[in-house]
Amino acid sequence: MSEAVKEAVAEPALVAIMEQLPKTEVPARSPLAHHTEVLSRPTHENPGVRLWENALRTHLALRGDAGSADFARGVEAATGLALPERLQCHQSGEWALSWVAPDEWLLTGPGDQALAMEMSLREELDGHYAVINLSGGQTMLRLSGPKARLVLMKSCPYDVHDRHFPVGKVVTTVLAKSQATIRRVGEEDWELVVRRSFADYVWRWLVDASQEYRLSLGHPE
Amino acid sequence: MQKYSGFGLLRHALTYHENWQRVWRNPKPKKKYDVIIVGGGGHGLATAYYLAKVHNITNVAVVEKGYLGGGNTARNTTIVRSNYLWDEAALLYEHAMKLWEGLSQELNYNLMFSQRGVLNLGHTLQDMRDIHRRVSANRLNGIDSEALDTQGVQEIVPIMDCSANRRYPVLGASWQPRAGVARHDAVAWGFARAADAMGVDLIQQCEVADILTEDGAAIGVETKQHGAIYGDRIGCVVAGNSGVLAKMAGFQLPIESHPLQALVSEPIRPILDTVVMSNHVHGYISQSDKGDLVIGAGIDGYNGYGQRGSYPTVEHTLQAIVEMFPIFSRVRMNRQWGGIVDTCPDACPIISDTPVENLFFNCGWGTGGFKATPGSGHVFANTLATGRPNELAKPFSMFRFHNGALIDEHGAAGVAH
Amino acid sequence: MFYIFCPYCDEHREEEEFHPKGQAHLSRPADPDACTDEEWGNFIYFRDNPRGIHHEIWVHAIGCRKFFNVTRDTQSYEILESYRMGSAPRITQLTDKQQS
Amino acid sequence: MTQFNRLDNGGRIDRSKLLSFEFNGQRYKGFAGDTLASALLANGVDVIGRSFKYSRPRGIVAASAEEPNAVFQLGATEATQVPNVRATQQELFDGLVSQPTSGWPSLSFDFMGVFGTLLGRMLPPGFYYKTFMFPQAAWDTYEKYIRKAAGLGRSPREPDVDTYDHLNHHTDVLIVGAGPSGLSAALSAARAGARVILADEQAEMGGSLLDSNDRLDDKPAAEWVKATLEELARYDNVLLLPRATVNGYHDHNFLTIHERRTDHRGDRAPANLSRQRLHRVRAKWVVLATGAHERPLVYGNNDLPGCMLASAVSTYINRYAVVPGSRLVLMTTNDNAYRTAFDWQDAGREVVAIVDTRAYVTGAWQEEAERRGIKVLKGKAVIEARGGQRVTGALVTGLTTDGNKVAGDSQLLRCDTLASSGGWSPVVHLSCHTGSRPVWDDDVIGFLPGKTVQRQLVAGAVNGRFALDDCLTDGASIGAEAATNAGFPAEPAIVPSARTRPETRAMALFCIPHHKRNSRAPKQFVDFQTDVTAAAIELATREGFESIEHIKRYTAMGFGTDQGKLGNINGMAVAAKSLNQTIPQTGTTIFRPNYTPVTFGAIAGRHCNDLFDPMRYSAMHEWHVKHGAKFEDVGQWKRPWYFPKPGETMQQALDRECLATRESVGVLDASTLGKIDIQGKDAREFLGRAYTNAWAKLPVGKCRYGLMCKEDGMVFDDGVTSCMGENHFVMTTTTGGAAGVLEWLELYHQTEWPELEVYFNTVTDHWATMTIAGPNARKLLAELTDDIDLDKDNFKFMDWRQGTVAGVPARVFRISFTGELSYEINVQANYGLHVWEKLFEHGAKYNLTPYGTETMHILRAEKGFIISGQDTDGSVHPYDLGMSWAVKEDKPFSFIGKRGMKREDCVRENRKQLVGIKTKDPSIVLPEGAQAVDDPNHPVPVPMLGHITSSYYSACLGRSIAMGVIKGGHNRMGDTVHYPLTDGRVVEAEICSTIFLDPKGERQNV
Repeated sequence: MSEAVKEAVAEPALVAIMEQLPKTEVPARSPLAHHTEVLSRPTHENPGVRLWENALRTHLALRGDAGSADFARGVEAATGLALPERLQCHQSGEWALSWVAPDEWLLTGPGDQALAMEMSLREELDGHYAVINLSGGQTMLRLSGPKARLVLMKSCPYDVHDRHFPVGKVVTTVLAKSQATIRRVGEEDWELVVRRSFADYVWRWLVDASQEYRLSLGHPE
Repeated sequence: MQKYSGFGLLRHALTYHENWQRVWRNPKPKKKYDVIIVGGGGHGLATAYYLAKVHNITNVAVVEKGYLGGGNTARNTTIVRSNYLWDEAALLYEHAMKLWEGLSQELNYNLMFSQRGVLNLGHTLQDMRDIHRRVSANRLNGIDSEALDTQGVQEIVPIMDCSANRRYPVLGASWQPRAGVARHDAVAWGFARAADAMGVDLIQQCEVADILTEDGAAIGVETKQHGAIYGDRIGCVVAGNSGVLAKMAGFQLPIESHPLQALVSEPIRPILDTVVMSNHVHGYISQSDKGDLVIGAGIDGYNGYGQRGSYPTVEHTLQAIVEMFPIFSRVRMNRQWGGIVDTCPDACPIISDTPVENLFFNCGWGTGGFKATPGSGHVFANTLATGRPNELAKPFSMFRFHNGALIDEHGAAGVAH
Repeated sequence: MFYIFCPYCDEHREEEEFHPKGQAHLSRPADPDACTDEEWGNFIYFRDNPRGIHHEIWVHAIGCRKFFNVTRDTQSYEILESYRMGSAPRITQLTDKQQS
Repeated sequence: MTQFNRLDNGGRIDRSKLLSFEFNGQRYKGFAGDTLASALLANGVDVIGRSFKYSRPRGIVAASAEEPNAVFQLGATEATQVPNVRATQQELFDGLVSQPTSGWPSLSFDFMGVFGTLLGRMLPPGFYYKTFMFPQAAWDTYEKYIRKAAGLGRSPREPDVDTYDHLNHHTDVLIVGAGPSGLSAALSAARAGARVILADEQAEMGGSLLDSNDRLDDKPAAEWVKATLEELARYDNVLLLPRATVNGYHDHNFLTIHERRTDHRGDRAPANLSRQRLHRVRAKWVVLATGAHERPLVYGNNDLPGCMLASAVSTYINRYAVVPGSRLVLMTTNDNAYRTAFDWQDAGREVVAIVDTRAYVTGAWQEEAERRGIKVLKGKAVIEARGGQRVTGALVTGLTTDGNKVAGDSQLLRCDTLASSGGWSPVVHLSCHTGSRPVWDDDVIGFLPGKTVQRQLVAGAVNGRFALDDCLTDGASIGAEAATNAGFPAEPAIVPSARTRPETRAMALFCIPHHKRNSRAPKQFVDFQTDVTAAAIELATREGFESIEHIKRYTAMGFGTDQGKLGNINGMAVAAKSLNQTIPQTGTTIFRPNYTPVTFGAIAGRHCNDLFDPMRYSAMHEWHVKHGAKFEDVGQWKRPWYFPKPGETMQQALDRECLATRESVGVLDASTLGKIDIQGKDAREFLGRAYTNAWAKLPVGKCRYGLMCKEDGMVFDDGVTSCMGENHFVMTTTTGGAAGVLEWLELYHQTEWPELEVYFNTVTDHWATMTIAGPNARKLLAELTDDIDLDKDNFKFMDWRQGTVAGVPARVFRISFTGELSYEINVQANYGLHVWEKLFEHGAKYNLTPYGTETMHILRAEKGFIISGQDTDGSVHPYDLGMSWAVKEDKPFSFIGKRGMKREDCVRENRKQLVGIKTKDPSIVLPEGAQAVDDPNHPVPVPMLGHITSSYYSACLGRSIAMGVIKGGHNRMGDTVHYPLTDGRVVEAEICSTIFLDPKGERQNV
């Protein structure tokens, strides 16, 4: 832990900040472990759809005033990412910063970096802003393949056509009877951030919707 | 009034049905009436009927902007029940229930009132608490009502999936055997025919453009087709337009008008002989004598006068029906439509005097108006005849929304009417 | 099903993402304790409920979570504008074209 | 059986694929490309059903969606039964099994038929309103018999074996109908690069072009269709949807398309393929190219098998190579129908005569008839059909020129097929769905789409442009207009020319007069499926049902599964005539979704069975399942209700869980409670406005319970909120209330107090929360943490601390919902299961017992803690609950609910107030919901005092306990009240304090 972190965690400040990861070897369990653990190898040679969980990532909600130059500067200083415009996502390396609302962004990155990132944000920002650690409350699904878009069309009322949902766009919308923050990371590659308690339902829904497209479960390699 | 009977039918058959009389006249409006009823729906016509029958006030006009019974009377899912939670509502609806029983004979018009029973399902522990609460209140109010467990429900509706592996298993239900359905159009026509026979003027295609007042008191209505019509007392019974009429008279109501959708399947052979309602999975269903499955659900959340709602409401309703009755999955939906329901914050109606003297409103029945038709007309006729609400009507004053004496029936009302 | 323009996402979205929240431009009395029962009742219960132009609040519940205003014809269901909280509607009556 | 009506060549069927199918128990043969209807006609099957009221024999009338009679039961197995399938729309597949939906015991002999003819005259419209009334009780009995006659097909008795799904689309241009107009519209729009969806209800696209022998640029029209479809298929911006009916047009250009993906392939869908799909389409612009339906003419016995629509006859000949008879009489009011006689003759069968209702008509069509040697009888009409099970003759009589009366004497023409055409009705259904009223057009002799606020264009026949050339050019330009409007500048596609014969003006005639008045003439059917006759409509008007809506409802006209596609206009014409007014004066015709019926399953989609509604799980859910938990549905959450051991009853399990907790230590999975992270310098101020109690001085490190009310002063949620930092709080809400509370906080923040600097975010799912409660809770926790000082004076009740539990960073809240020494451990959810399991590793020696929601309810009830939503119902304020301690009246800001709870009715005496209830007999547990009365012997209605909100058997106290509301209860301590139960027992009970255990609260302060 950096000195700053030690302090912050030590004396009660304006906000409570905490290292939420165990120092010792404690097994973490993702919300979809019960599905992903039992996965067989990819079930098809050239699947139309691949689905896997990108588990145990850092998820930080970032709140602040998009109009404030200081805020934008601070965020960029801390994350190396410019504050994205509405419905856009900026990515560099492991970190991605997605627009969620006029005063809210979702910052995702390596699972072990949550506190460090929160601290550097808090070091860079002041005034009215907030950082909320959601790493345990959300998980990330990846949906890819030539038929992935059709699976999304079965699941979401939002227009996912190339002309309307180009790579780099991010949208929070209805997914079946739950919701997801959906980001197009590549032509045939989508990222879905869903709430933990709904993850099992969303997973079962997507698996069902993919049946007719030769679904392959698990990370492609 | 020409008497209807099987023999009459036979007699007319011999003359090729060429001599049937008109069911009601088509009168030109007089200049002045003792009472003007705005709105020729079931409630308005019932009000006119009871004014004439109970209070001997026959110098009455019913002005209807369209055709008789063309509003929610023609658009509801015809369910009749009285198992409401709060005393005030329960007594009002039970009053209506008692009038329903025998009404066909009284009106000499077969309303096809069929007391085939209504089930209100419970799917959660809290549902069951509410059901027991309502059932025990009903019984103490003299309303037939039973609480059933899963087994009991399954016995009444063998084709429903009551197994524990559903998403929201059926834990039980409240059951009112005397509840049921009636033929909605017949109710309007039956009251209209009887009221007309007693001298009430039913004036169709006559739209009210303004409420005429003289120093704070209503004296008549200005109509688009027939100009001014004067009346000593004016009763507005215009579900779906109450807010508009109130605005004419210069006041607001605690009412929002929402779309309420319903749908029917194609006619199929009889398979469901009771009414099943579920607030929790959000749908209700019965089967008409024609064989249609008559299905409805909750209102749309926005204000709307379009007699249309949003499609997802229909989807959710049919998801609920298929969840309760997986065997209906291959049955097909024939038609959907929408009504306009005037909803009050406490899901109870307004039967009330207003800030304008001699002007009375009967509105805000939300999704529950049809079942109350005779009761509503009966108490409103009394209000119009005496100028003040009777014991049954008193609690439903619009001014309860000022002093806070609401009658919160959302629990019992919810989706299911 | 409505297609609603969210003035914060700057896009049309399906009605399924929104919740209607009733009549817009009602503000909570500055001093509730000074209100009569009638005034308070009017504030919490009594509404315009017009047939025609209606200014109403919607929230982009499954989306940006922002509340905003919509001007809608409650007869034709045509949405005439969406505008942010705190701003005033541009449309307050139907044009002849919209009369239906 | 041979297909003796099948031509040796021609048609679009594949004679190399012979299919066998079953109808009414008999086996028949047909070809790939047939519909069930064309195959039956090919086999010469005349009678396919019985009419529902008069039980008359009925045959196939039409060739597509408007067919009223050929409505069958399909399905080879119980689970695959489908009621009311229109044979004209069902593609034939090998092994298809179908049954008539009416007619018993057999179609040819039907004793209902006999009954029908005898009593038919007893059944005028509305007859049931006029009888079956006496005696009062008897309706139930009558009704049973009436219901027996109800319905067409039957529902399956087994759950569906197939699945259905949805597909959401957004498109620039949706074109409805792939006939000449739709196809040319698609070309224009597609070439401009717009996203185009072209949907058509038939298996093959091409519409009327496939039904005729028209030529385009002197080539068979089918060739242009083929070329056009091939071009469209090449564009990736075009989606072609055959077998897909656009059945609903909703607001803001949202349309639903019902695609039958596998109904043509067999009885049930192949694995992994949904049987049907509902496309949910949001279109920038919609082009309706829905065409028109031919109107039959209304005449005596016009429902006899062999009476058909002229265009249908042509369709069967040209498309299916089926000639449904040998001797044709054609009655028409227009030139267009002449083609049917020509097609018939070209098929090598005899045309007896063309009966043209127009007295003076000469033109290309009449010349062609003459050239072909076909007799044309002008100014005449068929006033009645003759025959028993099938047409054997047509009675032809002269007409006055206005067509209102018969003139001259009659002749009987022998024939077995009687085709009629009264002109064409534009298919305006979809344009009506959004509330737009169609408008009558005297030139078109039909209704056209009316004014609409939708972004809708119409092309071709639906727009009253019936000539093929017009349809093609109209389609091309409308398609271009739609694409341009949608932002894709487009030129109208060049379309081929179809030099069709010019047509002379048609005659506006609907119901053919008879020598007798309609009431005495042979039945003249207007709506076949509902058995509505011209006489019935006249009777309705005679009885005063003058609005078309009244007439429809009184006679049931238009209420069949065909929604009156054939009959509505004729019916209005009959009504108009008998009311002495024009059709537009009589009213307009309104249609509602669906255009044709849609399977429930398709509308439900995949939202059924396991996917009906989300099941929300906590991080410890697997453990609960493994340990035999019974679950309770709370909102969408699956919460452990109780953990029975093998052989235990529920009560035994609850007693064990309660005692273990009170005597040693128990643990509850509290993860589902809503948690809202609140940050910002005004967070504290906001809490003060949202909660009824005080928050100004709550120090960092402390927790406080709070009540929330709506503006009406009624409690709607509650929970503990903790001060994490000067500008940072975490609020907890009820499990069910979480989403509502967050939206409610945002509502006030965004609409009322935007100046307050505060942010709200849900962290419900982020934290796994486990509550350990009981005298040994501290000992247990001490074994799992080394960095939290658990000393009772350093870590007090209502404090929270940060530290490590079982190696995992945690926030520990010393709060209690059980009245025991209690710690609520919060860790990041990914570690929840680990910590939970560690608790049990160390807890074994303390008999650590997992408990569920039911034990939680009992333990809190012993302490008199309320559960919002169970002990409250939106009609009680904090004072009713006896919780004045949770209301701070003198806060500077008038908090939400303060004014509301001061209203006249909220401060009156005798409100229902929450109290404790002790039954005199401690072994009796009152049912929740039971109503209290003072005098159980009072006659009904019995005045009630209030109901039991919570009631349990308390193992710790060895007796039952309950809470409930009682009118003026707070001043009635010690009084006796009575609870009459539904089983007849009356239970005596005493009003007492809600706190049954440890009133001083010592147990939680150890």
